[in-house]
Order: sequence, then structure tokens, then C-alpha cells
Amino acid sequence: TGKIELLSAGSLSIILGNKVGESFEQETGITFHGEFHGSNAVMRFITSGQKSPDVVVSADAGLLRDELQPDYTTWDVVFASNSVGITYNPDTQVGRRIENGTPWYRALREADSEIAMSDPDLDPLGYRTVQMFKLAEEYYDVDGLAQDLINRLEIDPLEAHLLAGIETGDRAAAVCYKNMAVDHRLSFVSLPDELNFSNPEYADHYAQATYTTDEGTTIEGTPVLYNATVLTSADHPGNGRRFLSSLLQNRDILSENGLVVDDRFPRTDGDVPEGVLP
Amino acid sequence: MHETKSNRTGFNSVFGGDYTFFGLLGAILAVYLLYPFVTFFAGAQGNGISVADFTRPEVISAAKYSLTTAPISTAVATAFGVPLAYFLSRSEFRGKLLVDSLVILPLVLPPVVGGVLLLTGFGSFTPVGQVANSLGLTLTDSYIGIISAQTFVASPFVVITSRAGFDSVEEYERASRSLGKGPVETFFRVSLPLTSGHILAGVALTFARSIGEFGATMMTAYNPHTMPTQIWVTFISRGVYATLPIVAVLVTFGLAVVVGIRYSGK
Amino acid sequence: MHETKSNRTGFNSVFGGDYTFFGLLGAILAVYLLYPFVTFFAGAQGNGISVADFTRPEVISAAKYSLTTAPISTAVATAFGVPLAYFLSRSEFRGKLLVDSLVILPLVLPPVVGGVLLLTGFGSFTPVGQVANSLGLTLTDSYIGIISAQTFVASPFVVITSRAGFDSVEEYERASRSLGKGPVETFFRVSLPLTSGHILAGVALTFARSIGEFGATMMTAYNPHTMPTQIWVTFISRGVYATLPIVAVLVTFGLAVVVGIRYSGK
Amino acid sequence: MIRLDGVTKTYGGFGLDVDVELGNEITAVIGPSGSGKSTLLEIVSGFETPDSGSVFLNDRPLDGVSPEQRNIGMVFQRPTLFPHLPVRENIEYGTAISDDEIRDLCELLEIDGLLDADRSPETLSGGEKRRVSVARAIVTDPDALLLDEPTTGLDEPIRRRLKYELRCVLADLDIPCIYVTHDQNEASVVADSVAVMRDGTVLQQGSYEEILESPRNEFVADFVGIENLIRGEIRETDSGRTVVDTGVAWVEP
Amino acid sequence: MIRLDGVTKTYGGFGLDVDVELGNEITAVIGPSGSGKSTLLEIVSGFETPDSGSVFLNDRPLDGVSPEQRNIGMVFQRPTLFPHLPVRENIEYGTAISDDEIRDLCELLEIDGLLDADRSPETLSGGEKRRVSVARAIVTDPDALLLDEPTTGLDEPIRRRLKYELRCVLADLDIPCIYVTHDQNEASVVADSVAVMRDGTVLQQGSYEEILESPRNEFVADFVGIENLIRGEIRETDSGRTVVDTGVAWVEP
Ligand SMILES: [Mg+2]
Ligand SMILES: [Mg+2]
Ligand SMILES: [Mg+2]
Repeated sequence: TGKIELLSAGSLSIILGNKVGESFEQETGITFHGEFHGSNAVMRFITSGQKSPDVVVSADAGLLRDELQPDYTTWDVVFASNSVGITYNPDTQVGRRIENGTPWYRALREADSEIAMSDPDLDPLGYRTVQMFKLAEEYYDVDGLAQDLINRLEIDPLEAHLLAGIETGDRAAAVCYKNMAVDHRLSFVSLPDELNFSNPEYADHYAQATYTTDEGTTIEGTPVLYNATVLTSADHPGNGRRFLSSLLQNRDILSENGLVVDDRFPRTDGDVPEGVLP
Repeated sequence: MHETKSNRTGFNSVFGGDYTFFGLLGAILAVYLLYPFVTFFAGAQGNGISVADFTRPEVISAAKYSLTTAPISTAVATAFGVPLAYFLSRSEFRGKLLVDSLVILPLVLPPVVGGVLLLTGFGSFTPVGQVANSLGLTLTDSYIGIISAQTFVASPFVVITSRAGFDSVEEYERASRSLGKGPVETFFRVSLPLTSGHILAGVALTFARSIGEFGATMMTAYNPHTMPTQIWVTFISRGVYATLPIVAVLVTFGLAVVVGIRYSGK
Repeated sequence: MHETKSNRTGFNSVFGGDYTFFGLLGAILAVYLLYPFVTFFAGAQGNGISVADFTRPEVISAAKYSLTTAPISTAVATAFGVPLAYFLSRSEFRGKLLVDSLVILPLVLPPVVGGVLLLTGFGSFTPVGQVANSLGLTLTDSYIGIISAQTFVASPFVVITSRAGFDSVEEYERASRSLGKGPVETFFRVSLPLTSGHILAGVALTFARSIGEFGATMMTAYNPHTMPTQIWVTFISRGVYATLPIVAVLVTFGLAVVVGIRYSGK
Repeated sequence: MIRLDGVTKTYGGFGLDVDVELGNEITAVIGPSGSGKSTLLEIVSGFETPDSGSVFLNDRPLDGVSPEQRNIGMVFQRPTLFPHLPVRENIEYGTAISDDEIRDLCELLEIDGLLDADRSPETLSGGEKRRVSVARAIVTDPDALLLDEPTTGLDEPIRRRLKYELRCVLADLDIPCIYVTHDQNEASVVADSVAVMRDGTVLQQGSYEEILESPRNEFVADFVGIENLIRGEIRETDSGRTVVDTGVAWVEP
Repeated sequence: MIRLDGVTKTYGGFGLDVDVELGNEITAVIGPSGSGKSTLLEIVSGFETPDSGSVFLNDRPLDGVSPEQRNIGMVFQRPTLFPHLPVRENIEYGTAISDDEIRDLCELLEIDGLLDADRSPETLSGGEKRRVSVARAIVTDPDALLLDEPTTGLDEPIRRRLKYELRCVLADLDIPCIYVTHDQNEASVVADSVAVMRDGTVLQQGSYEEILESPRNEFVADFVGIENLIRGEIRETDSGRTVVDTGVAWVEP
């Protein structure tokens, strides 16, 4: 028994915080504490010594590896993917056109209002949005599409705020992950695998699209891979491993909430300790 | 001043005069402040939020945590803030102007930044945090963490208002001292009764701020969830309108205390 | 009261008395409030933050946006909040208790929730937002959005303090009215001069709160970045200690105005 | 002339119901606290609106006329001198007047010594404050003057002197003056006529002598200070003659 | 007896430098405003600490003794009655005394009528407030009494009466009383001796008659109200004899 502290990407707050967390508590009697922020903020809290969770979950497998290895952990498990798509408010001009069968990129390009995206300088969803537009320009073969769409973008600070804009009537559409739209019961347009960053096999294709942050770092497109680890300095490492094991067995909950969990997962990196993998 | 019946205009000035000018200007701000609440509650109705949502376990749990922390934070802020205000009002020392200004710093700073600063001061790996850990206390993600965030952010209110009160009763204290009563007895028999209005106003503001504190709390004690943290969590996971029950409960508690203290003071 | 020289103890009460009791209790809170700033600034020094960082473009840009919005928000809150306070102090109408309580709601509510509510009221696709759009105004993610968030969160301060002031000068106003002066002239020649201290205190608090506003601003106007928003962005992208230059600038501006107004009032 | 025509006002448990006419003389309104004296002044001055009935000033109805348009001067229980203005600017607040006029007025009220330089009202004695507040009210040449216990809080000798002087100053104005007091002696010194109030109504109105001679009831008698009241029973009521049995032998000398 | 031994105090541009001894009598301290009268009281009462020198009360040094331990009563310019306590509790604030004692004291000060029930100090007249504040100070049986312009703000007749009565009450106490005033007439009525201050120093100290007879300089003469000062030039200074040329013929009658 005892407890476990999880620090996780915000897009998993319902899945991990409510569903997996609750069933884990019931099964094991271990008190579960989940805390959810943007993936970058999660890494920042750990590397600047302000938070010391047992388990860390990132919405960007590469980010976790770059920031936490080797000082904080030496391994991780990729357990799911997610797909990027478009959520929209059906009561707006953009929403009505999408529902009437207009291709999403035309509806957005000809929209009478701004489209929301996450901050590309702070958040993987933000730069993936830009990269997705670049991939779409080639995929649909529409000249200038990417720049047109980028010009229409308005930045919201955190993933969750994107959806607040849709719900409250401040935004017509936004680029987001599928599970977020599912959690908030919002309309969602799925994109082909070539554009949605969900398929690890397309890693090379995604990498063709890049984004350069205002700090000057160039980021290549990568599949949306959720990975998790138990920190070397964890207070409750045993509980952490039990939680990961429970997470890897609860594939149904993950897919019900919009994540992609198929036979490509889990994928491991480094020496995964005993008891994590099923 | 007695309340008068409303007359034809709907407004009835107690002065029998015409306050339209002020009423119109003021109404702009009043409407601006109230209108978002109306759209929010109206929107929530359209999104199927029902009375049953008020008894969801996370609503009750958050209310419990808020109601067991905000009063303690307010009590702590008052127990130490009133003496601090009194000391600042009565004593002269090198660097007083500095201390005097710095105690209002948390007011200027965004709470989330205050929370980050608190972590640099009291986080698990800081010297203070390690001493506390060795004593079996956790200063973050605990009752103590919540109270520490609320106290940091909200205590300047009771300090500021009490200080203004104490500044105005110095002469009465001199009378008491000349009648043989020491500083502590003078404080309790003269200064405190004469400034109770100021202090109560500060207590009300501190409580309101504590119960609504989110930014710093999110940093120092994301768990257990207080009402503001639960609003955030619900908002992230289930959307804007799902937060209505906790928003309503939070606003009700905060207002009840503020209004209660205000009218008891009269 | 004159300032006295410090004596052996370092503290020299202006009453020649012993305020140790209050000093010790108060010091606990003062140290608690100041210690996180010390650890923060000390940590930043160890992390190689230099004077050059104060002139980074994002620091200057954020300072510019904050200094061009917080004064406007304060002016707007004052221009409408003082008449509102006056109207509430002087008039009786059905539902007054309600309005009177509701104008302090934004104080109880976490600012980030206030921001969400503002979006439900003024977002682009809301009726108000559409009217504004058709006039070429954007109410969110713009100067107006920043000011709207700051005003929502900070205006209760000037309303509360002004109201307390106006409540105390009613008799003088009756005298003025009986001497043939109407409500508006009475307001400017009697009420305003007699309550200037209260109003200035409220203006200072409102400004401090506006310049430090983050929660609601983040929701209604993440762009352009004000100092608090930039602190958040810098924190996420470059870590705690990189925020030092903006934190220092923010705290300096906020304190300067609060202290300035406070001492000019004496 | 001030006339209150069927004026009523109710709030809380209290109700005012008044029907009186007050001429161009000094009328003292007396009565215990809570009898409605101050409410009466508030209705006449326009700071309270009656529930029904009207107030007339020189036959002009004051319904809907705001306080500043009534041209009615007021002297309050607390002197309410504007603390941010020097004494002279206080007096001239309602109207600017010439140096000579203000000098004459202030000599009359024995406050000419206070006009110098920028003397602040906070440095004045209690009596001086009252005098300045009277000067401030009458300098505007009002059509009526209301005084609400203007000598309260003063020490007895100052109070005595002030009331005699007020008597002289007010009598010269030749306008209706309502002088509220709870002190029947003060009423007898200052006023031409007296109105006795209780529970929101005017019990009796007339000259002090009239009321002393034939008080309408025991309360009035008591309140105006009649101490030789003798209780008795009415035995006969003939036309023009009442025989009262006081239980005391009465021998015509 | 109060002795100030080389007491100095500097702040801003002002400096106090005093060396005086005050016996068990009433000493009026007079001088223009800013001359250091109030600062002197603050140092004696312990609310200010001198930069150098010491204060002695009946030969006991008061260095480091806080105000409440000095047993020195004070009457302030503003009466500072505690507004949240009834009159009687104000008087008994420093010490609880028997009904008889408080009755006697209040009769002496003519405020026995104010002890009833829960009378609030806010309902008192200016003169009454002063009397209560004097009663409150002397009921504690102090070793010295300091009064800072205790008649300021009162109307002249009240002020006149109060100062005569204060004279009687204070003389009976047989302790040092320092009576600060800026009014030389008040000093002459109330005090046994006078100390004239200017610019932080005591220019001259002695009985009123002594000072009147031989003022040390023009300022003192002026301040104690000598109006028949005749300017002249010293012509000769013999042993025990000074010949002054006043420019006016002088004929021995
Ligand atoms: Mg009254
Ligand atoms: Mg007086
Ligand atoms: Mg003085």
C-alpha cells in the first residue's frame, strides 16, 4: 500500500486521473495522486527540482528522453499513440461547411475567423499543428495552403484552453488530439494517417515537416507517442512499476477515450525493470 | 439612513435626488462584471448540468478540502498578520520602509509565480523542505501545502487593512499607556476593539482570496484538490460548463462570508 | 510621529516601549512572505542570470504591453468603479444587496475561472463578440482582451475602498445639497476631496492587481504577452530562474506605484 | 410659510403622519427621541420622500423638487463644516458674497475673527463651529431654515448664549424656521411657537403660553414642563362649563 | 520632583536641549508652537527617548523605564476618551476604585452626573470630556501629571472656568504638574511657576511675578505679555547700577 504520485501530460487527465487511477486505487489500495500540465511544463518541473513524482507520462516520447535521460531515468515504455485532427463548433460558418462535406482544409482556409492552436514554442501539439499544415499542403497538393492556414492561427496557451474557446464561443475550430475532443464531447474531424502523427511507421514521413522555435531550435515532426517512466529518485518505485503495469493492461480504457492502442504497442526503450511489462 | 420604497423610476435615492449620472456610469461596470456570470450559467443550463451534479463526489470532496483549509489560512494570516501590522504601525527600525513594502509583494505577483517561488523556498529538495521531511511533514501536495499557498497569497489583505486601522488609534494607546497599561494589555483592551472594523474587513478579504486561490495552490499542492483546483481539473477533463456546480458552491461560500462579516460590522 | 534613531536593540519603538511580542509574531509572517523571494533571487544568481538578461527583447516587449494596459485598466476601473461605489452608497433600489455583493464576486473567483467566464460572455462567436467584430474590434487576444481581463479581476478593489469612503461622508453631502449644490457638483466639490485617501488606496490596489494579473489574461488574451504571461512562457521554456528579470521588473513597477500612492496620501 | 399636507411616511415599525402649517416665525418642534422630529426635517428638506401627501413652501408644492432646488437652509446637529475648506470658503460655499456682506454677517454672529487667512474649521471651538454653520446656511438667503438640535454637545454656558443669539438672528430673517430640540426650555427661549410631537404625529401646536395654559393632554403637559398638574374626574359637562373633582378641597379666597 | 539632566533630542532640523528641575507645584511651560513643549512632555512621559541625558522623577532615573511603568498621568490636547467604554469605565480604566471614591472625585470635577448607566463619552460636551480625562488621569494617583494644552478647542467661557478649576484640583495633588500652554494668561492663572521655551531650550524659569519683573530678554518679555517695554541703550554699568538712556525724559516725582 502507500501512495503513488503521477505527473502527466494534460491531455491524459481524464484517462489517467479518473479512469486508470481510480481502478488502480481500487485494485491495489494504493492512494493515487495525479497532476496534469503541458508536457513541457511537466519536464520543467522535474528538471528544475520543483516536483518529484514517482511516474512521469509525456505526450512526446522524444521530449521525455531528451529532458530526463540519463539524469532522472534510464528507460521508458511507449504505450499508446494519439491522432491530430480538427475540432469545431457546429454553430459557426466553419462548422457548418465541415458538416456539409467541404474538405476540412478548404473550410479552414476560407474561414471567416481565426483557428486556434496550442503554442508551438511551448507545446508539442502547437508545433505538430504547424507541421501538419506543411504535410497537408503536399498531401492535398494545394499551393500556399500551409502558410494560409498558419496565418489564420491564433495561439492558445495550453491544450485545454483550445477547447474552452470552442465551448464558450470564442473559437470556431481548433487543431487538437482526438482524445481531447472525445473527453469534451466535441465534434471532431479525423485526418489520414499521413497527416495525423499517429502511426509510428510513418516516422520518416512526419520528419519531413519541421518547425523552428523562437529560441532558434528546429524540431522535426515525430509520431505522437505517449511514453511513461518511473524516476530513478522515486519515493515509491515499486508502486510506480505497478501503476505502469496496470496502465499497459488497461488498453480498452485508452482506446475508448480516443487513443490509438494497437499491436504496435508497447515499445520499450532502455532497460525496463521487472514487473512493468505484462 | 432608512430604506425607502421604490418610486416610479424604480430607483429611489435616499437623498430624494438624481443620481442617474453615477448610476449610469456605475451600471456599465456592474453589467460588465455580472454579464459573464449570466452567460456562463445560461450556457450551462443549455449543456444539461443538473442539480444532481452538485452532489458528485469530487464536488463534495473539493468543498471539504476548501472549507478545511481556507479558514485555517485566514486564521494563520490573521494571527500573524495583525501583530505584524501592529508592529509596523508602532515601531521604527532600519529597513522598515522595505519590510513595509515587501509584505504587499504577493499582491503584485501573479499567484502562479508566487507558487513557483514557494516551491523554490519550500519544495521537497530545499533545505527547509528536507528538514520538514525529516520531521515527517510534507510541505507540498498536502494540507500544509494548500494552506501555505493560500496564506502567501491572501495574507497581505489583512495586513494592509489592519495597519490602516492601527495607524488611526495611536493617541488612544498613549492614553492607555499613561494609565499604567503595558503594550500587550493596551493592544487587547484599546487597539483591538477600536480597529475591529478594519480587521474584520481584512479578514473577509483574506478569506475570500484564500477560498478562491488557485495559481499558487496548483503549484504547491495540486493534490488534494480544493474547489479552485477541482474547477481546473474538471475544466480540463470535462469542459467549461461541467464546472458549474463547483463554481456555484465556491461563489456561494466566498460571498456568504464576505457579506456576513460586512453586515455584522454594522 | 518622528523617526527616532535606532538604539542598542536595533529596534526603537516610537513609544519607547517593548513591542517584542508583536515583533516576534509578525516576523514569522514577514519571513514567510519574504523567504521565497530570497531563495529565488539567490538561486537565480547561482544560475548565471545577468544584467544583460534585463534587456532581452521579450522582457522589454512584455514590460511595454503591461505598462500600456495596466494603467488603462486601472483608469477604466476607477472611472466606472468610483461612480458605481458612489451610487451604491447613496441609492436604494430593489436588489441592491445583490448588486452590492455581486460586484465583489471576481475577488472570490479564481482568475482563470474568471477568464473562462469572460470567454462565455465576450468570445468571438458570442452575441457581444459578434457585434464587436462587425465594428472591427477583437475582444480577445488583443489589447482589449488584456484590459478586459485586468479590469474584471482588479476593479472590485477600487469599488470596495471607495464605497467605504463614501459611506463616511454622507452628512457633508447633505450640507452641500442644502446649500443649493446638485449631486454632481456636490460629488466633485465635497465627496471626492473628502474620500481621496480611500480612492487612492483602491487605485493602488487595483493597479497592483492589474499589473500582476495572469489567470484571466491567459484565457482571454494569451497574446500579446504581458509581463505575467511572459513569466509563464519563460518559465515553461527556460525554467524558473530565467524568469528573474521579468519578475524583478514586474515587482518593481507594482511596488513603486503602491508605495508611491501610499506615501503621497500622507 | 411651510405647509405639510397629509404627509405620511412609514418604515420599520415607525410611521409619520403630519398635517401642519408653519408661518414666517420660529417654530420649535419638541418631543422625545423617536417621535419623528428629524424625519419631519428630512421630508421638508427633500432628503426623504413622503409616502403620501405634499410639502408646500410659500404655496409652491415641493413634490419631486430635489433638496438643492428647494432653497431651504439647514443647520445640522453636527456642524458638518467642510474640513478641506478654510472657514471663509465654508461660509461662501453656497454663494459668493462681497467682503462687506460677509464681514457684517460674521460680526453679527461674533465669528469675524475666524475669517483670517486660511483658518481651518478643525481649529475652531464647539461654539464657533455652530456659529459658522449658521452663517453658512443663512448667507444663501434661504426661503426657510431648518435647525436640528443645533446646540447639542455644547457646554451649558455656551449653549445658553448661543440659543439667545440664535433667537435674535433667526427672528430677523422673517422666514419659517423649524427648530428641532428635545429641550422645552430651549424651545421657550428660541421659538415663537411650539409643536409637540409623539409617535410620528403633532399632538399640539401653538405659542408656548397657549400650550402651557391649556395642554391638550398629559403627555404635552409633561413635556412642556408643567409640574402643577392635578388629576381629577370630570363630574359634569355643561355648555361652556366643566366641573372637575380633583379630590382636593378648594377654597375660593 | 522632575529633573531633566542634560536632555537632548534631535530630529529633522529641530533640536531640544533642556536642563531643568520642576518641584511639586504646577509649572506652566509656555512658548510658541515648535518651541519643543510637546517634545518635552513626550520625553518625560517616556514616549520619546532622549538622545542624551536623563529624566529623574523624585530622584529615580527613568532611563529605559517604559511609559506605563513611570506612574506619570497625562491629559492630552484631544481628550482621547476610549469611545468603546462608558464614562465610568473610562475613569476606572487605570485602576478600579470604590463607588465612594469615584463619586467624590467626580463631584470635585462636577461630572458626577455623567456616571449614570452606560453613558457613552461621545455624548459629552467639550468641557465634560476634558473633565473626564482629568479624572481618568488623577484617579490612578500618579507621581506627576502632564497636561498638553488641556483647554484647546473649548469656547472661551468654558475654558476660563475649566482653568480655574484645574488650578484648584492640581494644587491639591501636591505632585509636579507640567502644564503646557501657548497662552500666557492661562499660565498665570493655573501655574505656580513658569518656564518659557524657544527653539528647544528653556529661556527662563521662575514664578510669573519674577519673570514679569525681570524678563531675561525681549522674547520672554514679549511672550509673558509685558507691554510697557521701553527700549534703551546701556550708558554705564557700575557695580550694582545700570544707567539706561531710554530717550524719554524721566522726572522723579
Ligand atoms: Mg434627531
Ligand atoms: Mg465646546
Ligand atoms: Mg503641541
